[in-house]
Amino acid sequence: MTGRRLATGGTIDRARPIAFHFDGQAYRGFAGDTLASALLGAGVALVGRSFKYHRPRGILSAGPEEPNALVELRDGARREPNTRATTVELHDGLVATSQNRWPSLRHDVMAVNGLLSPIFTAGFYYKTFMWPAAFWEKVYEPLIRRAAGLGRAAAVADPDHYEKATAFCDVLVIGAGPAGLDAALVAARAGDRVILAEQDFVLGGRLLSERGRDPIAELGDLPNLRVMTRTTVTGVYDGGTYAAIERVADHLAIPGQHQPRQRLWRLVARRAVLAAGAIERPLAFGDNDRPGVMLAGAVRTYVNRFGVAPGSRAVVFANNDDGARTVADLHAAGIEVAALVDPRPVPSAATIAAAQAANARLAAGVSIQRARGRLGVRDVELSDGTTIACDLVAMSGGWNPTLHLTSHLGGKPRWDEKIASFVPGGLPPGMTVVGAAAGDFGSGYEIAPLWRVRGTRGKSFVDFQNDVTVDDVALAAREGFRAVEHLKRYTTLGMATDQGKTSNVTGLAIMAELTGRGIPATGTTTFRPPFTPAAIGAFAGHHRGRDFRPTRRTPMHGWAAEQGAVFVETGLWLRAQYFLRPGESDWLTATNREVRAVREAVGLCDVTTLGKIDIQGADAAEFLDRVYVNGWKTLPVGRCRYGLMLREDGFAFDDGTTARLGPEHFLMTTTTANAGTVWRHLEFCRKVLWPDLDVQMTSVTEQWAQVALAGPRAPDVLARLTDVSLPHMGLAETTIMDGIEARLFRLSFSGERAYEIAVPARHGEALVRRLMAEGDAFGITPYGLEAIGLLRLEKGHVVGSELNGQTTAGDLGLARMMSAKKDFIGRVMAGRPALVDPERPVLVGLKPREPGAILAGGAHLLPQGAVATAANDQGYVTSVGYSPQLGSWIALGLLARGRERLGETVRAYDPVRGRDTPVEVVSPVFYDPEGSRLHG
Amino acid sequence: MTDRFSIFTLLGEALSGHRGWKPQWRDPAPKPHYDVVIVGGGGHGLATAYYLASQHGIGNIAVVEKGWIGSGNVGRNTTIVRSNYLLPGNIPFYEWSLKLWEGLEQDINYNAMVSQRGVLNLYHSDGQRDAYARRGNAMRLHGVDAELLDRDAVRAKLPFLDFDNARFPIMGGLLQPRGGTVRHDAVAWGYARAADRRGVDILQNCEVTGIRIEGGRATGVETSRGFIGAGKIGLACAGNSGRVAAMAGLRLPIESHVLTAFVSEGLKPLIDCVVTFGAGHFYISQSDKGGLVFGGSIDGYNSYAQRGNLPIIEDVCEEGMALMPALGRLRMLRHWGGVMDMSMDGSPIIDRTDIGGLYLNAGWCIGGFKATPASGWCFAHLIARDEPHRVAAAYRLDRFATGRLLDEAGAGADVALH
Amino acid sequence: MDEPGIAIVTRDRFLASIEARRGQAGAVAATIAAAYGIDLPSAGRWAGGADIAFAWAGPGEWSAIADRPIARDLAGRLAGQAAVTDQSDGWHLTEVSGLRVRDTLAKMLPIDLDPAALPPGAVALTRAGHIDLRLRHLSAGVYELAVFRSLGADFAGWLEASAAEFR
Amino acid sequence: MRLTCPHCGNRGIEEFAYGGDADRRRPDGEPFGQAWMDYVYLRRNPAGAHREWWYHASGCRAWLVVTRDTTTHVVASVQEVAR
Repeated sequence: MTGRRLATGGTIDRARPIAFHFDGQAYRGFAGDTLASALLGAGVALVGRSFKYHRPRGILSAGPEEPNALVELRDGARREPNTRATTVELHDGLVATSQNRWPSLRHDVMAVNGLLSPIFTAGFYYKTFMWPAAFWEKVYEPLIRRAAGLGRAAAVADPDHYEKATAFCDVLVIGAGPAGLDAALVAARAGDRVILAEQDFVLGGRLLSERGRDPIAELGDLPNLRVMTRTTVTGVYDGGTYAAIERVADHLAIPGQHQPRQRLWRLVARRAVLAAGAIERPLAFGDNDRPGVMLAGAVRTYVNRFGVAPGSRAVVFANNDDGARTVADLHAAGIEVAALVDPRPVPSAATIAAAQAANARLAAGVSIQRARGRLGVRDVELSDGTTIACDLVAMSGGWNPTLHLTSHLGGKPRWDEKIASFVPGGLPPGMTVVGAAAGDFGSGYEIAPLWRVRGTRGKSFVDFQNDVTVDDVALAAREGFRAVEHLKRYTTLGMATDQGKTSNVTGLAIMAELTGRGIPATGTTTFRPPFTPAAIGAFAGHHRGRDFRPTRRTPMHGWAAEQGAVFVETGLWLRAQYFLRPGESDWLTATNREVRAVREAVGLCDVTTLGKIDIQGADAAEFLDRVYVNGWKTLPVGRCRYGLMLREDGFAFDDGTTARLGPEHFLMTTTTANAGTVWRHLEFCRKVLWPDLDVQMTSVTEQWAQVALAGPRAPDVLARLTDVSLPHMGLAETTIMDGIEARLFRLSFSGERAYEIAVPARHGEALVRRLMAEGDAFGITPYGLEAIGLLRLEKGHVVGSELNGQTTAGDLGLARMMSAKKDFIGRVMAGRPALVDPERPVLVGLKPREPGAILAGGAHLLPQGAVATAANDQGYVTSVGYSPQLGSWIALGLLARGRERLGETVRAYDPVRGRDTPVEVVSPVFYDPEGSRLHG
Repeated sequence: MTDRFSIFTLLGEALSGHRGWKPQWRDPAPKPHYDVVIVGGGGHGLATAYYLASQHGIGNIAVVEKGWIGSGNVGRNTTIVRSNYLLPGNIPFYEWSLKLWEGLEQDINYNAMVSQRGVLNLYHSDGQRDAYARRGNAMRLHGVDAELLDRDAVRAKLPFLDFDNARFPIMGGLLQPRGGTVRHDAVAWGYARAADRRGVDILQNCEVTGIRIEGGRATGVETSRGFIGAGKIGLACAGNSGRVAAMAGLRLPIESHVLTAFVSEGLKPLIDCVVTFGAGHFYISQSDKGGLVFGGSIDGYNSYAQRGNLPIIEDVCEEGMALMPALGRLRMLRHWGGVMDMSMDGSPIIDRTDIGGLYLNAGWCIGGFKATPASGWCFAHLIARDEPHRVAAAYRLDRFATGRLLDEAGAGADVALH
Repeated sequence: MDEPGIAIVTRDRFLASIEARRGQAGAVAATIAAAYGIDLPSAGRWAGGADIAFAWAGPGEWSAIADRPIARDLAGRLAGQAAVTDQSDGWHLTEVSGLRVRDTLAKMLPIDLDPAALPPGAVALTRAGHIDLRLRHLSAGVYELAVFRSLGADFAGWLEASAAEFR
Repeated sequence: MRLTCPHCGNRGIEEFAYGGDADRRRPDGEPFGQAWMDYVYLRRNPAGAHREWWYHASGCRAWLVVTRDTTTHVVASVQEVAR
C-alpha cells in the first residue's frame, strides 16, 4: 500500500508539522493527526504483528475499536504497551515502537507459528502439552508465555502522577457526535447542568469523517454546559455513577509541572444520554487481515478528516450502502476505485450510481474470496473468479451500535433484524440512548447480512487481534462450545484488548449460522467495564507510594524524631519503635537500654495512639456493663478498671482501661489497632441494639496527647509537675505546667510504678520536653514499641498477637473477669462447648532451656520427643522478646492444657526459620509476680 | 472421530482440518430419574459428578445447570491454587486439593494448565511476619511446603515491587512454591468431558425451581425442563446456595457478596508467581496469555448482581499501585464480579442436611476455585457413603452451634472481615 | 489584586462537641439560643458568626466553633442536657478560597460542591479519600475544612498537591 | 452505588459501612438456643429486596435501615434506625 497525504482537505493543520519516530525511523505528521493517520500519511502500512500467528498487520480502523495497530508508545519508564495508534494524538517527539515481533516488524521469526497454524487451533493447548507431566511448567508453559502477551511493560515505577475527581450533573451526554451535540444543547438550553464527555480530542464524532456534513454545531458559551474532551466514559455503576478517564496530558511528551497524566472522574448524573455512535463490522474473507484491508468508515475518516489517502487503488467491499459512500469519497479525493464489490445480487440505486460516478467496476452478487500480498494487499480474488489489483480494500459488514455502556448494569441487548445488529435492551436507570448507538442509522440504511464468505482459501479472521478465524468458530461448534460465552472462552474470541468491538457480533452470528439456531437463540453480547482499556494508575490517583494511605502522627512526633526514633507503621499511625542513641546501630541494643531504664530508673513513652472514647449519659455505666465482660457500676469516680470486650460470637475482641470521671461520665481506652472497629461496634450497640439507653459517645483520641511515665523513679518525676498523689488505678483531673488542663492516671502495664499523663494535644510536645527535663536527674529515657512490648510481655499482659480474634477470655486466663451477674455482648455464645473445651490451648509463659537460645513468634509447640507432625501440634508462640533482666529470650504462647504443664519442657518448632528450641512452660508473669514493684 | 486427546490425535486432526473432533460433552435430554442429581454445573458440581462416577462407581448421575456449564465462579475467579492455610481443619483438605490438581491432567486427559509457579504472601510488620511463620509452620507440620522469605529474597524475586517508597514497607513473605494458577474454564470443561465420558448427563439450561421433599426426604428437583427424580441430591451452587437451599426450607450461615476480579491487557512475561499484598487485600498473577489477573476485597454488601462498584475498584488499584508502581501505565482491560457464598467463619460447608438425601456443598467464600478437586472428591464421598471424608470432616454445619469454627482470619461472624 | 487561584490558610479555633442527652435536643436548643442568641442549625447547616458558631454534626449533635475557649462554658450551661467535650485540640482546621477552590476540592471530596447544592451556611460531613472531613461553607467560595489533628500534615500535603496546578 | 442519607442527602457508599441483615433481633437475656443462632449466624440472604443496616461512618454516624434489591442494587428506601 502506498498511503500518502492529500494536498487538501481534513481538519489537520498543514502549517504545523509534527516530528515523530516509529520503530526508530523519523516521520512527520501534522497537528490534528492521530499516530495512525500520520503513519498512513507517511506511507507506513505495516504496523504490528498478530497475537498468535504473528501475521503482519496494518491499521484496520480509525477509533478505539482498533485490534491491529497496537504499539508501544513512549519509552523508558513511560513506555505504554498495547497503545492503539488510532487514538493516540500526535505530538512533538512522539516515539512509538511496534511490538510482539523479533527481530523486526518486517522479519519476525515467530511468524513460523503461522505455518503451525493447523495445530494451533482454538483450544489446542487443552489437548496437548500433557506429556510428560513435568514438562508443563518447565518447557511448554515458558514457551507459551514468551510467545504470548503483546507489548512489554516498563517494569519500573510510573513517573507520572494521577488524580481522581468527582463531578455532578443533571445530564451526562456520552459522545459528541451529531446526536450527542444535539442532546447536550437541548438539555443545556433547558437549564440542566450538563456534562458532555467526548473521547476524541475534538468534538464532532462521525461528523468529522463524513464529507459534506454540517460543520460542528456551535455549542456557544453556556455556563451550565461542561465540555470534556479527551474523556472516555469507561463504566456505568450503580446509583447514576459513571467512571470516566480524562487524558489530561497524554497529548504531550511529558505532563507539565503539577499536571496529572490522567484523571479519573466519578461522574454522578441524574440522567445520561448515550450517544456513542456505532462501530463498523469487518467482513470475514480469506486473509482479510492483510495490511491495506480497512474498515470502509475508517477509510473515509482518513480521507475526509485527516487528508490521507490510505491507498492509491481501492476495492470497496460492502453489504450495505456504506460502500457507495466510500466509493464516492475516494473518488472525490482523487483515489482510484477499481471496483465496488457488493454481495447483494441487486445493489441499491445509490450503489449503482456511486460506482458509475467513480468509474468503478460494480461487482454485484459477488464477494471477495481472498486478499493476496503478505506485508500489504496486492490484489483480491473475487468469487466470480476474477482478480483485481489494488493496495486498499475498504470493507463494511454493517454497523454495530456502540451500546457497551448499556449493558454494564446487566442490560441485555436485543437483536434487531432490520439493521442486523444488536440494539440496546434493558438500560441502566436514568439512561437514554440516541443516534447510531440506538440503532438509528438513518432512513436509507439497508443491509444484507453477510457474516462469512464461504469457500475461501486462507484464513478468514473474525477476531483480528486474537487470531480467531471462521474455522475456529466452526471447531468450537463441533466440540460443543456453542453457548456464546463458551465460544468466547474456548476460542478467545473477543477477549483481546479491543474486547471484541469488531468481532463479537460476527462470531456470534457465524455460530448461529453453523448451529442453525438463529442469533437471538445463540446468545447476546455482554460487555464489562471499562469501555476501552484504562490506566490502572488513574484509578489509584493520588493514593500511591507514601500517599497510599494517610499517615497519622502524634503531637510528639517531631520530638521523637529528634530523639532518634525509628518509626514503625501501626495501622495508619507512625509510632516510635525504639530510639537510637549515638553509637547504637541495632534495635536490640536500644531496646535493652530502654527496658533497663524503665526497670531501674524511669522511662517515658508516647501512648497517644490508644483509642479514647468519652462516654456520658444516665445509662453510661449500664452501657459499659453490656459491652464489657466485667462490671462497671461499682467503679468509684476517680478510679480506672481494666476491661475486656468480647465479640457477639464469644471470642475476645479488645481490651483497655476505662476510667470513671463522674457518676455519668467515663473515659474508655481501646487498643490502637482496634480503635475504629470498637467505635463502630459501640455505635451499633447504642444506636441499634439499645436505643433506649441514654448514652453519648465522642472520640477524644485526637484531643488528648498521652504520655506514660514508668519506672521506680516515675513518682519522682511526676512530683516535679504536680503534688497530686494517686492510688493504684487512680485518676485525677488537674492542671500542670502553669494551668494546662491534665488528666493523670496511675496505670501500669510494665509492672513498675507508672502513670499516664494526658494533656490537650497542642501541649503534648511541651509536656514531653518538660518531663524529659525534669526527669534528667533520674535518668529518664524515652522508650518505644519494642520496649513496651517486652515490658508487658514480662508481666504476661496480652496484646494483639494474643487478642487475635481466635482466642477466648478463658484462653487468655481472663475467664474470671466474666461476670455471671449480667448479660453482656458475647456471654451466651462464649458458653458453646468448643469455647469452653478444656483441651483448648491457653496462655503460658515460655523460656528456652538453653540460655541464649532465640525464640520467634509463630513457632509451634510440640511435646518433647514427639515427632513433628500435625497430630502433635499443641499450640504456638504468640509473642517473644529478649528480657535483659532475665538475660534470656522469653515468650508467651498458647498451649493445650498449658496451665497444668508448668515446668514441662516442650519444643518450640519453627521450621520456616530453621529452629527447633526446647522451652520450659512457665507462668506468663515472668517478672515480679507478686507485684511488689507496683506498690513499692 | 477423535476422543482421547493425545499428540497423535491432535496431529492427525491438524492434517484433516479438525473435522473429527466430537463434542466434549453430550447434550442429552433429561431422564426421569437419576441415582444422584448434582445441582450446579460449576467446577465443584462437575468434579463431584466425575468423582462419583470414577471413584464410587455410580453411573446414573445428572448435573443440572441453569445456564451454561462453568458460568459461575469457576469461570470468573482469578485462577489461584494453593494450600497455605493455618488451621488443622483446613490444611489437609486444601493440600489434598493441591495433590489432585497436580495429577489432574493425567487423570482427566485435559490440560488445564496447572502451573505451580508459587504463591507469595507478603508481610509488612513483625506481627504479620510471626502470623505467617505460624501459618508456615502449621503447613510444614502437615507436610506442606512453606518458606519464609526475608526482604532481600523477595526483592531478588520481584524487583519491581515498591521497596523504596512504600507506605507499608515490604519486609518479606511466606512462599508456597507448589501454589500457582490453573486455567479456570478448562477445569469445568475437563471435568465435564471426563464425567460425560463416564456416562454423566450434563443438563445445561436446566434451572432448578424447586426441591421436592416427601416424608422428610428429598426425592427430586423441579426444573425448567420438568421434574427430575433423584435418589440423592447434592447442592453445589456456591453464590446461590442460600437461594437454592431456601427451596428446601433451609437457612444457612451464608451471605452472598460480590467480589470483583480484574485483568489487564496482555503483556510479555512480567510476574512469574502469585503475589499478595499484606497491607491490604490485593493479589496479582499473570496468565499464560499475558494478562495480569488481580483483585482485592469483596464490596462488602449482599449482592447477587455479579458486578461491583467504584470504591472497591479504586481501592484495588490503589493497593496495586502501592505494591507495584509499574502498574500505573498498564491498563485494566476488564473487571467483572462473581457472587461469593460468604460463610460466617470464612470456611466451607460439606455436609448432610436435616433432609434425607439432600447434601450441601457451600460457603466457599472467596476461595472456592482452589478447592474444586477436593470439594468434588469429598462431596462425592459424602454422597456415596453418607459419611464425611476424612479431610473434610471439619466442614460440618453444626460447627456454628458447637463453636468448632474454622475462622482463619479471626474475624468472627462478620463476612466483610474474612 | 486579582483573586488568587487558590488560597489556603490554617486556622486555630476553640471547638467543643455537643451531643444531646436522650430526648433533650429541644432543651439544648433553648439553652443555646438563650445563652448565645443562636438557633441551633438543622441537618447540613451551621449558624452563628466568626466569634461563635454552631455546626450540625449529626442527629442531636453539634460542634461549637469559637474564637475563645468554649467547652467549659458550654458544659456548665448544658449540664444534664448534653454531653459536652472539648475538641479544641482534636482537629486541624484549614480555610480555602480562591477562583479555583471548587476545582481543587473536587479532587478530594466526593460531594456536590455547586453552590446550589452546598450554599454558604452549609455543612457537609464527608470524607476526602481515606480521611473523614467536615466542611463548612463559610461565605461565598470560602470553605473551612476540618480533619483530625493527627492527619493534618498528611491532608495539607494532599491539598497542596491538588491546588498546585491552580497556583 | 449511592444512598440517600435522611440527614446528609445523596452520598456515595464509600462513606458508609455495611451492617448486614437488619431483620435480625438480638435475643437480649435469653439462654443459648435457636434465637441466638438466628441472630449471630443465620441469614435470610434473599435474591431481591433486602433490609440491611448501614452506618454513615464518614458522615453523620447514623445507623440506617436500607431496603435494597440484591439483584439490581436499586435502593428502595433509606430510614434511620428507630431511636
